Amino acid sequence: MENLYLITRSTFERTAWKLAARLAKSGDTLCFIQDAVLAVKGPVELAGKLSELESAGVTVRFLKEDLAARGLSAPADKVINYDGLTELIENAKRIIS
Amino acid sequence: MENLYLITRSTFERTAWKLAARLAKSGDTLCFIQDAVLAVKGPVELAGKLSELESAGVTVRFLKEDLAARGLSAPADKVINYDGLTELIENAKRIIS
Amino acid sequence: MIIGFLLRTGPYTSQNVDTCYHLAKRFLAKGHGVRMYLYEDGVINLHKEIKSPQERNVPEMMTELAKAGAEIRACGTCARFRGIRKADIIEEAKQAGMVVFAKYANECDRFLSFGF
Amino acid sequence: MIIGFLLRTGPYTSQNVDTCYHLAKRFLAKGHGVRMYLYEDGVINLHKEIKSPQERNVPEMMTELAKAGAEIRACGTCARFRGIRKADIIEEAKQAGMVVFAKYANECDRFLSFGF
Amino acid sequence: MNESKQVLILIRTCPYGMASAGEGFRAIIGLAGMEIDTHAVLVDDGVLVALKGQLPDALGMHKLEDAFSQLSDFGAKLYVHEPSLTERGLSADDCIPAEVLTDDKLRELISQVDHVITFN
Amino acid sequence: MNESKQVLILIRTCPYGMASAGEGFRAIIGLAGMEIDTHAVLVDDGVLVALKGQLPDALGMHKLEDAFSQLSDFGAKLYVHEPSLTERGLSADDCIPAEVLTDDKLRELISQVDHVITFN
Repeated sequence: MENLYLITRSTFERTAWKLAARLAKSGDTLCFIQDAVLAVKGPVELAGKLSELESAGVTVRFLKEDLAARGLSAPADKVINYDGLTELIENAKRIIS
Repeated sequence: MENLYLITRSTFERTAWKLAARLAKSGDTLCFIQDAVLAVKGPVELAGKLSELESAGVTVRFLKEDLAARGLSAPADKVINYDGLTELIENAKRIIS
Repeated sequence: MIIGFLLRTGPYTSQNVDTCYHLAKRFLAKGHGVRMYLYEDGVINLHKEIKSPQERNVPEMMTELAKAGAEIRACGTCARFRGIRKADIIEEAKQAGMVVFAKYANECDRFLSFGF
Repeated sequence: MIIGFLLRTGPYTSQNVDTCYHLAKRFLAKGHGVRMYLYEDGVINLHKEIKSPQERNVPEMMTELAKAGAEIRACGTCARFRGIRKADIIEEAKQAGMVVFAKYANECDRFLSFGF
Repeated sequence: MNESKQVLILIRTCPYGMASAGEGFRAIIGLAGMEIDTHAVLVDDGVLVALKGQLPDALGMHKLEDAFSQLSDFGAKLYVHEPSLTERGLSADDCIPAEVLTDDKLRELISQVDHVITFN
Repeated sequence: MNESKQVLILIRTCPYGMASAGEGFRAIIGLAGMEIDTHAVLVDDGVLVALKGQLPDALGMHKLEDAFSQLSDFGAKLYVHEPSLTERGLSADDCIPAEVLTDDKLRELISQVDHVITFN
């Protein structure tokens, strides 16, 4: 993996996710943690952008512990736990948060 | 004045201004201070919303000291200084920030 | 008129404390009462050991407000969660529980809140 | 591999310190090195006077990481701006200047930053 | 002191990432415990505080769903803002019991209280 | 220690409301002073840091425009993200001297550095 974009803040209240979505390219990963796991609920423009990015070869992941804390869920194949996030970080060339 | 909405965070990075814009009604005031003075630069949807609110009887103000600090400006009739903000607070029934 | 402030952020991190200072100073000069309840990181604004060379000194600004008549109280629980002891707080202010926050809400004619 | 962290937020205000703890613990268990530079409000996470009844204790979590091999340093300037003295910091960590932050940037294979 | 003031606490933030919702809870019960009429309104990301099924144990944090479920025991009243729920694909059925507020109802509630204190 | 790493500091926040831009400045000169190749990129609200004509005296704060103008003296390089300027109705002419980056140029710069450290 080239770049791991780690998004921590709510995708509704903050716009940090937009910079990641703008810069991410094939081979990069977008990982939503902390309040950013709200990404599973939108906003609408985010959902469209994520499908677009995935078609372009960007991987999308959500942190299990942060989803569970907030009573949220995501498709099983996109959920990783802390151990998985540790591996993402090991395998990334650089991390952008 | 009924309600004074005091908006402190960037209108680009945060969405706090949207709740104020949604709830404000004739007789209310929206005052942008701190990083929220960036409202003079947008985003686009904010500019439209502000004109709409002003037509509906909502007053819009920007804090002079916070504009100046950031090298920004607003139409003179919409700019107040700290003394003016003090008066807005005295004259408001309640303040929502 | 009595003006209340709830301040939830700390010094040298957010501009909130500066905004509160500039407003409170003007309210006091106009003869209003000022009550300030410092909550969460807000309690750090009262730390008398703060050293701020070449920068405005926030606990001195708070002291100035208190000397001009502002009543300033810091949430004791928030202070303990941040390692702040009673003796760390400027003499002109005190720790106080939520009872005082409720008292301020009751006696103030206007109430402002500053958070994240 | 050596993993670096820049942590800019304090305890009981933001989840950042918890995220750093959970990740650092796992990196250490896998045999990696961990360097943590605490900046701005991040320095408060090391305050040994923090009392947190019925809640996780953040300075104890930091102590646990340090004992497991993490090197933890706090920006001295940030500490002084928040009233934190050298003696207030857990024994397993230290104050250090930007020279150490630069050293960490140089020696780490991965670097994570957590802010507001 | 005159009759007690009425206070509306507005919680705008998602739980756990920042402590705002939890600290807002302490403020609500602090006010309500002193016989102040306290209205706790969850709006924007704050509606997540009411979402059922929270499991924050792995984060070592207390479950805010349970805390806010007990507000009526302290004499405070809980509300959720309907448009904020809808915007997040949620409905009142997903939430702990709370009065659902439209924009108009929220405006009306605001006009009845003395102070609005926000937890951003 | 091997050859020095290259570091990109990404500043995303408006000056003065939060200390992030000012503290980011201290981090940049701290790195550059230790002979680390340091690239300071202003993006999103961070582009306001470069806007000419800042007068923060009334707030009792230091002028970040002046601080960032001196970055080259410390051996660090300053960039502004063009789409972020445009989105805010600004252009490079409104700013202190800095290299203007398109999305592609920013992606390229990121691909050349070892670490990206963000001041959100």
